[in-house]
Amino acid sequence: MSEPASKTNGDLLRVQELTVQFPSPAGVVRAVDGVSLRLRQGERTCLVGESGCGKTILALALLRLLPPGTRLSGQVLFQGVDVLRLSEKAMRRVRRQGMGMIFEQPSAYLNPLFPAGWQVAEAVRLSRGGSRSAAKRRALRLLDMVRIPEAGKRYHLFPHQFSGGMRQRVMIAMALAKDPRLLVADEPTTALDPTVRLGILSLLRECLDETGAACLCITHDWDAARSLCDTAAVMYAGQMLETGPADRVLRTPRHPYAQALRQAMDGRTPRPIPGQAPALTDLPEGCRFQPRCVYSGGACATVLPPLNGGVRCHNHQ
Amino acid sequence: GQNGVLNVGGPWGPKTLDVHKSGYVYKRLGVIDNLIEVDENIKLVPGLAESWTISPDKKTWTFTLREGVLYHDGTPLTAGSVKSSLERLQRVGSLLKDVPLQSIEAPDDHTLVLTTTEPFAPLAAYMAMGESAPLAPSSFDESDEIIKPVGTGPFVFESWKPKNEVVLARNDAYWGPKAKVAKVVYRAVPDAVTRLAMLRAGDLDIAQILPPDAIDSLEQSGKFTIMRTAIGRCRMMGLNMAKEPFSDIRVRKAVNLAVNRQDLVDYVLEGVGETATTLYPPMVFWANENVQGFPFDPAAAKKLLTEAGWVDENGDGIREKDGAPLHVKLVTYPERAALPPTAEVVQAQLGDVGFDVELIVVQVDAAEAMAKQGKHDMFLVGRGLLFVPDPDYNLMKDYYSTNALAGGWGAYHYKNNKVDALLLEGRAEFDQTKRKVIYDQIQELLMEDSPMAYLNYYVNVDAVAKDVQGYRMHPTESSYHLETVSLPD
Amino acid sequence: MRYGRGHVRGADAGNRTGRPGSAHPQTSLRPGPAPGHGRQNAPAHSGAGPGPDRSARRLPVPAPLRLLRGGLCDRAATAERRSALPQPPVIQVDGVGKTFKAGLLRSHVTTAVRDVSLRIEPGKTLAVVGESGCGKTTLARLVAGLLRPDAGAVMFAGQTITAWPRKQLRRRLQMIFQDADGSLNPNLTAEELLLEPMRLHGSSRVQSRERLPEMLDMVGLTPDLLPRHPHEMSGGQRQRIGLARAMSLEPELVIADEPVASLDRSVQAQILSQLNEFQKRDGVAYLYISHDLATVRALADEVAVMLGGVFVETGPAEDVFRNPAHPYTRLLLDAVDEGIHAGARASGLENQAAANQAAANRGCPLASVCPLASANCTNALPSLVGFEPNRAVRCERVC
Amino acid sequence: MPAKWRRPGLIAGVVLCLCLAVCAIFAPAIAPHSPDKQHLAHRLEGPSAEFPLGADKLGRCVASRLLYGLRPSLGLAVSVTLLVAVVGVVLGVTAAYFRPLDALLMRIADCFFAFPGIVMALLAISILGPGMVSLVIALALPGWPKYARVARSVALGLREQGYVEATRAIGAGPVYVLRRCILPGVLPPVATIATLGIGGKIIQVAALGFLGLGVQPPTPEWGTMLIKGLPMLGTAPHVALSATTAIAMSVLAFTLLGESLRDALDPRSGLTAWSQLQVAA
Amino acid sequence: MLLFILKRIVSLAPVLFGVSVAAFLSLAWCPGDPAEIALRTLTESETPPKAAVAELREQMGLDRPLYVQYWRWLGRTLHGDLGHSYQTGASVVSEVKRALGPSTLLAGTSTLLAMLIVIPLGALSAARSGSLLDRATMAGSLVAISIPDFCIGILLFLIFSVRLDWLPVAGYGSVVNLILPALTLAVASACITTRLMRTCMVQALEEKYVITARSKGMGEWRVAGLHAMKNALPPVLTYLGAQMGYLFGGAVVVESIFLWPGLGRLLVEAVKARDVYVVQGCILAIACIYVLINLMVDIVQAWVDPRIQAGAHHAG
Ligand SMILES: Nc1ncnc2c1ncn2[C@@H]1O[C@H](COP(=O)(O)OP(=O)(O)OP(=O)(O)O)[C@@H](O)[C@H]1O
Ligand SMILES: Nc1ncnc2c1ncn2[C@@H]1O[C@H](COP(=O)(O)OP(=O)(O)OP(=O)(O)O)[C@@H](O)[C@H]1O
Ligand SMILES: [Mg+2]
Ligand SMILES: [Mg+2]
Repeated sequence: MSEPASKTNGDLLRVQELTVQFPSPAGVVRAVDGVSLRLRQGERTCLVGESGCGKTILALALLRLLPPGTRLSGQVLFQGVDVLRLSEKAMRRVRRQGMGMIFEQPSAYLNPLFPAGWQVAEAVRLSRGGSRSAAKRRALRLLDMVRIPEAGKRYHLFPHQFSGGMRQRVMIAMALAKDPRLLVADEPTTALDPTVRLGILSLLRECLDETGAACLCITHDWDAARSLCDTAAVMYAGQMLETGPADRVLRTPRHPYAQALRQAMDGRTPRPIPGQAPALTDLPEGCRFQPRCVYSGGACATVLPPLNGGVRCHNHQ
Repeated sequence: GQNGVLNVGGPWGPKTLDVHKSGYVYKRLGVIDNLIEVDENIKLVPGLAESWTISPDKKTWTFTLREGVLYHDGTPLTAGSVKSSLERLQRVGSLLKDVPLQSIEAPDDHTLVLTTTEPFAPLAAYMAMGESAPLAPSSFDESDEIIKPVGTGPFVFESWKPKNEVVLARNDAYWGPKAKVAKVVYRAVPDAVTRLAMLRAGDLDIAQILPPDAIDSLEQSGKFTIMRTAIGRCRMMGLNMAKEPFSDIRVRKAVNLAVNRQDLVDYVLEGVGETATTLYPPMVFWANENVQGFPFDPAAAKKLLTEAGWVDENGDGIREKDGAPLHVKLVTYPERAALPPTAEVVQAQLGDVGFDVELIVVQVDAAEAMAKQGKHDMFLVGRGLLFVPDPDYNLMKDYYSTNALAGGWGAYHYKNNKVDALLLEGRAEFDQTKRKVIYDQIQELLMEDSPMAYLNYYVNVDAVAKDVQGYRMHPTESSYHLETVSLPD
Repeated sequence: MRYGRGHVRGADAGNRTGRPGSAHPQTSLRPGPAPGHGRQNAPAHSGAGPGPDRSARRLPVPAPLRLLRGGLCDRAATAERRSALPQPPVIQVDGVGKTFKAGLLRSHVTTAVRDVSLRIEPGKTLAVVGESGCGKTTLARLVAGLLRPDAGAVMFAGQTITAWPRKQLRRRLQMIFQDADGSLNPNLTAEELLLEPMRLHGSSRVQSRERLPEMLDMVGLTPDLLPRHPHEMSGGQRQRIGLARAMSLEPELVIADEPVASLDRSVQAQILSQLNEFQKRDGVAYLYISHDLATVRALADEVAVMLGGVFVETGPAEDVFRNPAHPYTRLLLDAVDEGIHAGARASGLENQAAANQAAANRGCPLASVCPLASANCTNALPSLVGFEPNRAVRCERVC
Repeated sequence: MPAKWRRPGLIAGVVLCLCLAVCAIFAPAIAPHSPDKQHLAHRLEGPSAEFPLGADKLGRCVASRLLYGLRPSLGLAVSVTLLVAVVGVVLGVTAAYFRPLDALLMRIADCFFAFPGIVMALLAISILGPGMVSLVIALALPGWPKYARVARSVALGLREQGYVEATRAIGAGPVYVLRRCILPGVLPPVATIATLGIGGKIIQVAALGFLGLGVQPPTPEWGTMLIKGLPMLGTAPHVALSATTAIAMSVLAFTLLGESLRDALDPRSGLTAWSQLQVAA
Repeated sequence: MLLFILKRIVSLAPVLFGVSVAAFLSLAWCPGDPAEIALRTLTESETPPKAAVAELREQMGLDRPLYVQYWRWLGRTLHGDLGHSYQTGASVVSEVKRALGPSTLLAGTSTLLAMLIVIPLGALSAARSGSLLDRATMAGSLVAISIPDFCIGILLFLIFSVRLDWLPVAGYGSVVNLILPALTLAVASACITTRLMRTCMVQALEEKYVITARSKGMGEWRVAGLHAMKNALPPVLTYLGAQMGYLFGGAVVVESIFLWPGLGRLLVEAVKARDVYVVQGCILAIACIYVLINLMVDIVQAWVDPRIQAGAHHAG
C-alpha cells in the first residue's frame, strides 16, 4: 500500500489469476476461476454476466471478505501490494480508505439494531476520524445526496423501517462516506426506480470524477454500465469472456454469449438464451458457453479458448 | 480483641429482645441473672435469691432476694419488680404455661412468694431459666412491648442487629465480681467455615461450636486454645414399639448390642463426643453411674434376633421372620450435621447383624411428622436434656406413658407403669437426694426396657484465641461466663 | 387536454393485438364492477426492438412447468371455479391505507399507502411502478394479507382476505419478496426451500421431489445448488429460489415484488416468458411490482404509477407508456435509458424525493417540484379521475 | 459418515457420553467395592491400589461411589434439565410468537420464578413426600422460566426476520414457523445454558438433600459427595476433587456433544470457533 | 413505550395474587404446626409446652379455615400491613425492608460485576475463538459450574481474608464487606452467562452485517464489541436478569457464609421457622422485584431491538 506509484505502472488494481473455490457437499464450487483484471487509477470498469457466475465473489475477494474456509489463490495487487497477503491490520487500512464496497441486496448487510444514519456516520468516522457531530453532519449530507427523503428525520430510523431502495441508497452512502480509491459497487441500482437510478448514477459519476477514484461496477443494467464506465468485462461461469471499452463491449459485443445477452431484453419480448449456465461444480472441459452457443463447433467442446484480444472464443480470430 | 472488645461468634443469633419469649441468648451473654442458678453439675444454687424455702404442703415457695442488686437502669431489684416480670412472662411467654402456678406475691421488697396448685418440685429449675429472670420495668413501653432487656447481669445490653449481633458493655455496678472486658460483641455466624475463617483472621476471639475436623489444624497453628465441653445433649434412637419388630424387647436389645458406639464417636464425631450409657452424661448430677449401658456385642445381638424368630433363611444377609424381611426405616434429619452420617454408620452396623435398614433423611419438621404418625421404626435425634435443668422436664415428655403414646421425640408407644409412678413421685419429691434415687431407678428401668438406644453425648468444641483467658462453656449452655474472660492489654 | 388524449387513444385502440381469451373481464384499477369494454390490452409493437410478438414465436425455453399436474390440486375443480360466471376479481382492494410510526417516541409518521384501490381479474397482470420508497412493498404486503391495513378492505376471490382459511388462501395467493436475501430461511437448503411449499400443502416428499428438476429448470438453476444454504448462493440464485417457491403452488394470484431485479437480462427474459406462459396456460393473475419498465412492458396488462403512497396514474400498460398523463409518469418514462446518457432531467428530480414526504400528508406528492403545480396542489390531494376508457389520473392540471 | 459429522468435538462428546453410559450400566461390574461398604479403618485414605480414588469419611470407596452415583446424579440432572429446557423453550417461543399469549405466559413464568426453590421443594415434599417425583418437581418448577425467558428473547428478534413472513406467506402455520424458522435460532443459546446447567443441577440436588429432598443416603450421589468432601479439602482433598472432576467431566461431555451437534446442524458455520477449539485442543 | 410499561405494571397484580395464594397454601401444606415450630425455634427446645402452642395457634388464627386465614391476610396486606414476625415480633414490612437494602446492594453489585466479566470475556472468546483466552474461559466455566457457589466463596475468603488478610471475612456495613460475596455470586452466575454470550456472539458474527462492518475497515474489536455484541445481548441480558431475580431469594448460602443480612437468608430462616407472615412478605417482595427486573429487561430489549415494537403491525 505504501509502495510508490511508479512501481505500479499507474495500475490501481491488478488481479492476476484469481481463483476462488468453495468446498461443498456437491463438490468444489469454482466460483471464480483464474480471473485477471486491471484497473488504472480513476478507471471505471463494469462487470456484467450471468447471474451466479461469480461476480459478487470476485468483488468480495478483492476486499478479502469471503467466509473462512474459502480457498483463494492468485494475486490481488492493490496499489502494488498483494491484498491477499496483507496483515489484518494493514487490510483494515485498505478497507478504511482504499476500497469501498456497495453490497448487493443490502438488507442483510445493514445491522438491524443500529439506526441506518448512524451506520453511515460510523463509516465516516472510521475513514476520516473527526468528531461525532461532524460525522453525523456528513452522514446527513450523504443521505441527502443519495436522495433519502427527509434524511434528517430518517437518520434515526432502523433499517427495517426503510424501503428496499432506501436501504440500497444507505449502503451507497456508506460506501461513498470514505472517499475510496476504489469503489466496488455490486448491483448498486437494482432496487431503484428510474428517476432515482438516474440520480444515483449521476451522483456516482460526480463522486468518481471529483475524487478520481476507480470503480468496479457489477451490474445487470447495461445502460447504467455504459453511462458510468470506461471499460467493461463480461463474465461467465467464473471466467472472463470478453473485455474492452465499455461502449464497444456493451453495444457491439463480440462473444456469442455477450451478444445473446445484449439482445435478451432489447425488444418488447424477452429473449432468453436457450439452455443453462453450467454448474460451477461440474464445468465443461472446453469453452464454458459452448453447450449453449449457436456457433459452437470444432475445438469448442474440448479446448478452453484463451482470452485472446479481449475475447475468449475459438471462433473469434 | 482490640480496644478491650471481646468478639464472640456462635452459630445462633438473637431473634428477639424479648427475654420472656426467648431468654437464652441474654442469659448466656450475662445480661440477665436468675433467682436461682445452675452449677456445672446441674445442681441448683442461689442466684438473685439468696435462699428459698418450701412450705410443708409443698405448694408455697418463698424466695429471699439478695440486697443491693441494681438493674442496669440503676433502679434496685425488688420483689415487686420480680413479680411484675414473672407476670409478664405468664402473659407473653410460654415457659410457665405447663407449670401449675397459682399466684405470685411480693409481701415485701425482698420476699417473693410463689404458690402452686399442687406440689411441683421442678419449679426451682424453671426459676433458673433465662425467661424467668427479673427484668426492670424500664424494659417495656406502655404497651407492654420490650424496648430492650434491662436485667441485673454483669453485662449491659447496648444494641443489636436482629439475628446478627448483640453488643454488650460491662456493668460497672454489678453486685458480684465485675466483668473484665469493657465490651462484648456477639455475632451470629451460622456457617461453621465462616466462623473458623473469622477466628483465624482475628475477627473473632472466641468461636463456638466448631466442626471436629477443624481441631487439628487449629491446634497446629498454635494460636488457639481448643475447649471441649460436654453438654447436656444426647444423640439417641427412639424405637417404634407400636409394631414389629421393635415391639419385641429382644430386637430392641439386639439393636443396642449391635451398635458400635465407640466407632460412632471415633469415626463420625472424630473423637469429639462420648459414648452414651444412659440418658444423662456422667457429669450431670442426675446421671446414674451404675448403669453400664450396652457393650458392643454383635454375637449377642445375633443370638437375640434368632431367639426372637428373625433368621436369615435365604442367605442374603437379611434376617426374615414368616417370610418378611427384617426391614426397618431409620428416620432422621440433616439440620444437625452429625445425624445423617451417624445414621449411615448405624445402618451399616445393623446390617452386619442382619437388619435391612432404610434411611430416610428429611427436614426436621417432616421427620417429626413421620415420627408422630408412627411411619418410622427408628427415629434418630439429638435431644437437649437440660433446657429446664431438671430431669422431670424431659423424662415426663419422653417416657411418661400418656405422652409417649401420643408420639413425640421420646420413646414411641412406651408404657411402663412403674416408670409412670416413679415420674409422678419424682415430680412431687423435693429432697434432692431422694429425687436422685427415683431418677436413678427410672434410668435402670429404661435400660431394661430399652425403648431407646442412647448413642453418644454431645461435646462442644470452642476455640479461643491464646491470649484470651477465662472462657468456659456451661454444660447446659446456659452461660458463656464472659464475665470471667479477660483480654490482654 | 383530456379530450384530445382520449381521442388519440381512441384512434389507437384498433391497432392493438388481440389476445387469446380476450373475453375475460377487464382488469380495472377502480373499485366497482369493471366497465364494459371487452377489448384486451396486450402490448403492441413499438418502434424499439425488432422482436416478434411473444405469442407468435415459441421461445427456446424449458418446457413450461406443470407442477401441480401430479395431483397437488384438483385442476378440474380449479378450472371450473375459474370459468363460473359471474367471476369475481381475484383481488379487489378498496381504499387501503397504512401508516407507520417510527422513532423512539413513535413520532416519525410515514404514510406508506393512502387510499389505494385496485382490482385484478383472473389471468391479468397489474404492474405497479413508482418511486423507490413510495409504498409498493407495503401495498404488496397489504394485498397479500401479511400486513393489517389501517383503512380499507382487501377482498380475495370475492371474500375478505382475513376471512380465508390460512391454507386455502396461501395455496391460491403467493408472494415473491423483494428482499430475496432475507426471505429465505437460512437454516434450510435450496432443496428444502423448494420443497417446503409443496410439503406444506400436503404433497408427499417423493411426489414433490419429482418436481424439483422442473422447478429448477423453470428458473434456470442447476441441481448442484440443491444442497446449498441461502448464504452460499448468489443474489440472483436466491431470488430465483424465491420465485420458484411461489410458483410451485400454481396460485391464482402472485404478488411479485421485484422478482427479477437482481437477474441478468437473459435470465430475466427467461423468467418473464415463463410467467407469461403460466398466465396463458393457467390464468394466473399477477400483481407485478418493478422499477424496470422494460420488464413491465413485457408482462403488464395494466399499470399503476405510484408516488408518495397513492396511485397517481392508472391505465392499460400500453396507453400509459405511450401517452403518460401524470407529470410523474412522464418523469419516470423520461428517466429510462436514453435519459441516462443525456444526463437529462436528473436535476429536475433533485428535490422530488425530499418533497414527497412532506406533501404526502396533505397535498399532491409531487406538488413542490411539479412544473405544473399550482397553489391548490399543495393543499389537497387531487382525486383519481378517470379520463379515458380505463384510465385515470390523480392530477388537477392534466384532467 | 458425512463431513459435517466428522468433528473432533462431536466424536469426543459421543465417546465421553458413551463412556458415562457404560459406566452407569455396568457400575456393579466395574466398581472395585460395594459403594456402601464402610471400611472404617481406611477412612479418608488417599488413592491406593485397593481404593483407586481413596476412601471417604466413612471409609467407603470413592471410585465405587462415583460409579454408582452416575445413575442418580447424572440421570436426574440430565432428565430434569431436558424437561425444563423443553418446557421452557416451547413456552418461551410460543409467548414470543403469539403476542397476546406473551403477557399471560410470561406472568405465569414470573409467578413460578418468584417462588424460591426451597419453598417449592418444601411444598413438593409435603404433598408428595420425599422421593424422585418431588425432587424433579422441586427442581423443575422454578427452573423453566429461565429457559422460557431466554428462548423468548431470542425468538422475539427472530420473528421479525423477513423469512418468517415469507414462510407464513407460503401458508405455513404457526407450529411450522416456530419449528423451522425460530427454533433453530433459539436452540444454540438454550443448548449452552442447558448443558452447563447439568452441573448446576447436580449441585442443586445435593443442596435439596439438605431438605430431605435429595437422593437418600447411603445412595451415592455426586453433589453430596462434593459438599461433604469440601470441609476436608485440606486433609483429604481426593473426595471433593474426584466429585468435582466427575461433575466437570460429564458437563464437558454434554457440552461437547450439545455444542458440536449444534455446529454440525448450523448451516452457516462451516468451521466455527468451537469446532476449531476442539481441533486445537 | 409508556403504554407498554403501564400494561406491564397492571399485569403485575395477577402475578402477585397468584404468588400470594400459592405462598399461603404452600405453607399451610408444609409438615408441622407453625405455632409449635415457632415456639420451638424461639426457645431452642424440641418440645414446647402444649398450652403455649394452643394459645399461639389461636393467636395466629391457625384454627380458622384456610380461606379465612388467607382473606384476612390479604385484607391486611392490601392495607400495607403484612403482619408481624412471631420470631422477632417486628413487623414484616420492616423486616423485609431491612433485608431488601443489603439484597439489592449485593444482587446489583454482583450482577454488575458479572456483566463486567461476562460481556468482555464472552465477546472476546467468540471473536478470538480457539485462542488461549477462549480455551481458558471455556475450561474455567466448566470447572466453575461443577463447584457450588458457596465453595467459591470459601475459596475466595480463604485467599483474600485469611491468607492475605486484605479483606474482612464476613459482615455487613462497609464496601469492603461487599467485595467477596459480590464476587462470589458474580463468578457463579458468570460461568453460564459467559458461555451464553459466546454462543450468541458466534451466531451474530456469522451475519452479513458483520461483513459490512469489516468492509468499513473496522477493527475486529469494534466489529465484535459493537455490531455483533448488540445483536448478541438480548438473550444474555435476559438471562442475567433472571439470574439477578434469583439472587434476591436464592443467594442464601452465600449470604449466610458472608453474614449478609439479605432477603434470601430472611426467607430461608423464616421458612425453616415457619414464620408464615415473613415468608409471605419475602415471597411478595421477591415477586415484585422479579417482575420489576423483567420489566426492565423487556424494556431494554425493546429498546435494543426496535423490530420488536414493530411486531404490532403484523397480520395473521
Ligand atoms: N459459500 C459458498 N459456498 C458454495 N458456493 C457458493 C458460495 N457462495 C457463492 N457460491 C456460488 O458461487 C457462484 C458465484 O456467486 P456470486 O455471488 O459471485 O454470483 P454473482 O455473479 O454475483 O451472481 P448474481 O448476479 O446472481 O448476484 C454461485 O453459483 C454461487 O452459488
Ligand atoms: N416498518 C416500518 N416502519 C416505519 N416505516 C416504514 C416501515 N416499513 C416501510 N416504511 C416506510 O414506508 C415507506 C414505503 O415503504 P415501501 O417499502 O413500501 O416502499 P417501496 O415502494 O417498496 O420502495 P422500494 O422500491 O424502495 O422497495 C417508506 O418511506 C418506508 O420508509
Ligand atoms: Mg451477485
Ligand atoms: Mg419495496
